[in-house]
Amino acid sequence: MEEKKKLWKHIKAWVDGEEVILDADKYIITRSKKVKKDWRRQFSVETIKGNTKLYGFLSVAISALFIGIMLSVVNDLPEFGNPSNPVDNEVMERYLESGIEETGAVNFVAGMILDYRAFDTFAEANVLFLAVMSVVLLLKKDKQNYSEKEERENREDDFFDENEKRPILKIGGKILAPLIILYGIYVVLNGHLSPGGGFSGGTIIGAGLILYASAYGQKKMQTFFTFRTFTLICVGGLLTYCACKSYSFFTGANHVGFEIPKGIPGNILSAGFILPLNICVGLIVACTMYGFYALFTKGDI
Amino acid sequence: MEHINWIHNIPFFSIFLAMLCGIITALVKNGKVAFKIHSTMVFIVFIMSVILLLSVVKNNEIFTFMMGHFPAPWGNELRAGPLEALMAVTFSLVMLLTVSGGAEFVFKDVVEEKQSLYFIMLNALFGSMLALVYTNDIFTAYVFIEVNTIASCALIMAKGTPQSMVGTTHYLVISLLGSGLFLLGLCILYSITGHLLFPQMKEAILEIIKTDQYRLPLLVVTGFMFIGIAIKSALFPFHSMLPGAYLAAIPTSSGILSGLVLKSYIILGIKLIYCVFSAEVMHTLKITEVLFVFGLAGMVMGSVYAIRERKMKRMLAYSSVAQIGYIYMGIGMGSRVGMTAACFHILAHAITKTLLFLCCGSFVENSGGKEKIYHMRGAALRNPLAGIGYTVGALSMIGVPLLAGFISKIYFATASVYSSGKMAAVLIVLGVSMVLNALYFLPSVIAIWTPEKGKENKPNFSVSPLFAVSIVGFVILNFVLGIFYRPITRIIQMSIELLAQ
Amino acid sequence: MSEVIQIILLVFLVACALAVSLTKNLFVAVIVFMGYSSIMAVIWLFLESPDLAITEAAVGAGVDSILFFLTLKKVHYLKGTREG
Amino acid sequence: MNHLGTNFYEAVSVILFGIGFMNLLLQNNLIKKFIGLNIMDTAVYLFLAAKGYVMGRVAPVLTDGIIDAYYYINPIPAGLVLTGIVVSVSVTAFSLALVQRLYKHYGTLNMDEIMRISREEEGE
Repeated sequence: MEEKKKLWKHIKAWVDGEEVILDADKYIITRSKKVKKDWRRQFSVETIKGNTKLYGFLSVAISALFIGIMLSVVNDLPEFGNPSNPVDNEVMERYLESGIEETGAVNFVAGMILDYRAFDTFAEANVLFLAVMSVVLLLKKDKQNYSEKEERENREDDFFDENEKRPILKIGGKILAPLIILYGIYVVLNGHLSPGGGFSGGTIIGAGLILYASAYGQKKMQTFFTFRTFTLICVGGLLTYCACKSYSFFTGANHVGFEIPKGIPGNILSAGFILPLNICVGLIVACTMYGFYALFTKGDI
Repeated sequence: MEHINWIHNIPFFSIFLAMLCGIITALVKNGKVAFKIHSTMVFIVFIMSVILLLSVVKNNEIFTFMMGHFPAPWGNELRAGPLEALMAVTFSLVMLLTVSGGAEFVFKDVVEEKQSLYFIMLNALFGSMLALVYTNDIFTAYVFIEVNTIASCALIMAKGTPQSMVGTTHYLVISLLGSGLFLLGLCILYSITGHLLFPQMKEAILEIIKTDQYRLPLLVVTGFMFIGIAIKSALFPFHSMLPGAYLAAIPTSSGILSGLVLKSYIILGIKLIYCVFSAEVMHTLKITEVLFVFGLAGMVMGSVYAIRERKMKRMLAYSSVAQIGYIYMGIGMGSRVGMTAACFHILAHAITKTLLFLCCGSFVENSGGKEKIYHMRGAALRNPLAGIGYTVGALSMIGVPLLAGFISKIYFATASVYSSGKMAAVLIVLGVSMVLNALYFLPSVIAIWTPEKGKENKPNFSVSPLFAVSIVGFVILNFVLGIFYRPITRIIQMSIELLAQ
Repeated sequence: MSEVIQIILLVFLVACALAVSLTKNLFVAVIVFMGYSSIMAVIWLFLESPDLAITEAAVGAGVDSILFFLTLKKVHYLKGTREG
Repeated sequence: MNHLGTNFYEAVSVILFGIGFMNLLLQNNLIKKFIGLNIMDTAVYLFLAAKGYVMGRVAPVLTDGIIDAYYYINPIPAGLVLTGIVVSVSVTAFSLALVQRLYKHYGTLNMDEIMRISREEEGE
């Protein structure tokens, strides 16, 4: 009877939302003991993770099962390199046969991603932009993200940058960085004529900038590349991209406006919007890559 | 000069407007200005979506919009019908109300110089959700899923506390696993069909079913894609990312993530079911049955976890798991009636859960930053408006008549009659889950209305006007959905009919 | 002949992936991952996709590894900087 | 149908995917977790690129002025993979930034350890 009364009191307190008031300590202790025996608890991720051996065995088993299933799927898939596979259909034929006159790009891949399926590529440029903005949100110094130790380390690094000789890196950087950047620009500008394009070229330019910054210190970079320029270039590039694509989507879907002249395929000034789009993407990517580097080392651009 | 059909341009305009605002906001330093840009954008999208909805309902049509100069199998396409337009209206309305109500949390919790970055993420998130709703191309869907993932992770960690970083890491790893599986499924699907756009894929898949050639790959592909979507939308066994993330994030972010982001993946799943795999194929491959079972499990287990939980935000997160279970149960019934119920529940849950999260944020604020429910005693007395909002939301989740949650439960029960062999299971689990819902929502409602002994509980009516507007808006919406639900369900039925053609 | 080379490269790829999983040393893991990306770039040349080869060489072997190394430096893992 | 012998590229790519998946599940170290994620992504890209290849055809860049669909390989997978690589590098950068931020507060890279400390701080 006593037990029953107690239980009733507990339920009443629980419904009233005042369980802590009612002999709280005892209640919490018994409760925590109970929870451990509870069968529900045994299936939660934490307890499985606590048992390292079981967890390891399970993950290996799942992966092995996965590989097994996938191998049997691969067994059933169309043959590798066979010209009569389902992927060799009218879509690919049109890209390859009418691609030159419809997009003006000699590089069919560039023509495909920047003209036929440009919406995907626009989203992709946005992914990159969002990633760099989230890294800014995470790593840029502010009052929440600030530690004395890190400041001291950064000052030490600056000191080394200025005073250490490091001749191999410095001379190498001086000679190589312009060459790398030049090659990157070449890849960007020839995106519609040869393999490569905005993204690969931009990455190469970014790598050149990173080499220069690591050889001569970020202070020197900041003379011509600040956070303001970074934002302006990124936003400007994306806005140009957005404007070009909006124009072509709008006119294409509504059958209005005039088409951009395609030029003679093979010339550098050809292929309609593909060249400016490649340049925009290249600028964005180069800034983004250098931005990642700068934020990762100093927490600022 | 041909005649331009401006209404058909609305999906394209909405997506690009959102993305454009996201880009422009990077130039703005001040968070308040960014907030104004964001609200204006969402409002314009809302107006446009309403026009689109009225037009497609009047004409009873689904149209495709060509993105660029090249028609279907070569270029990208958008596609809009009543379902898409209805979801766009809901998303923009909920987004508008949530962000205007939750702006004060953003201005309080996010570091001042980074507030504008938060709004970049919101704009991009909104754009990507619209794109997921409107897309007619599977690769576009994948890319926008990634946009969505990065933006939602950024929203979670915007608070900058260590806990939010841990929550974000957990969320990021699990979401990336989900999108990896989706991508793998996409690749195999491309290799056996040779297309990337929904209608062409559907034809190829029907051909495959007829010739029986790539049957095993097709089964595995469907499995992977739906596991990917289930991970992304936190169906029961994959829900472990939600509680930590929602607890650590700003209430605004939690509300948007739970109310809208999870739903956008489900809408993508529904579109995949009807436009790519087609309902019959899903039925022959028994995928709907699996979804049904996991939905039922999620309904019960989510509630059980929620009862055990002592922190309010975590409790709401587990309750989301249960509600996602409801939606998957509706999808898994495999009938059009079940799908209608699921779609209605998406709307009901979107407006209710965001309301609950906003009120919960306000309670946490006026009980001195304490998260546990018994620290929030009397919180509703200190802020009566939020208290009323929370009560209405909780009652709607339990399924009290006149509120939105009740209608969706009625629809689920009705739908169970039409699906043979599932009726008993649905009705029993529905009843159990309603009781469980009441078991965890009622104590929290009672707790917030009980005055704390020995403490003054002075009501504070000086809430910010935007917060008041948004709470009142949500409450009214809840009643509207609960009383005048007929036109909405008719639109949903119509759109399901159109999709299934 | 080219098929033999491709198979050898693929075996290297799997070996690199296993090595990344098995090594205890993070520095070694990142270096091996760099090698993995370079091998991938060569394989893409064999698959007649020069666009991908350029991009993978620039991204996987270049920028990705730089980002990994910078993170290792920041978490005080690299020898010769600030250990521990 | 028995194509496992000819489909060796795809076979290797699914094995790589499995290894990456295992890394993601088993590794406690965050950096190795994210390397595993990268391996997973590249494995899918290898799969896709292999599906686009056709024996005896050349890269999809106009050569010798030949306009003929049976002379070049399929350009679609290449385009998709290009997009995918961009996505994966963005995700990598984001996750590594997250790792730095976590290390700054918790002083460790071990995910379990981080979860434990954060749960203690939360006061459960």
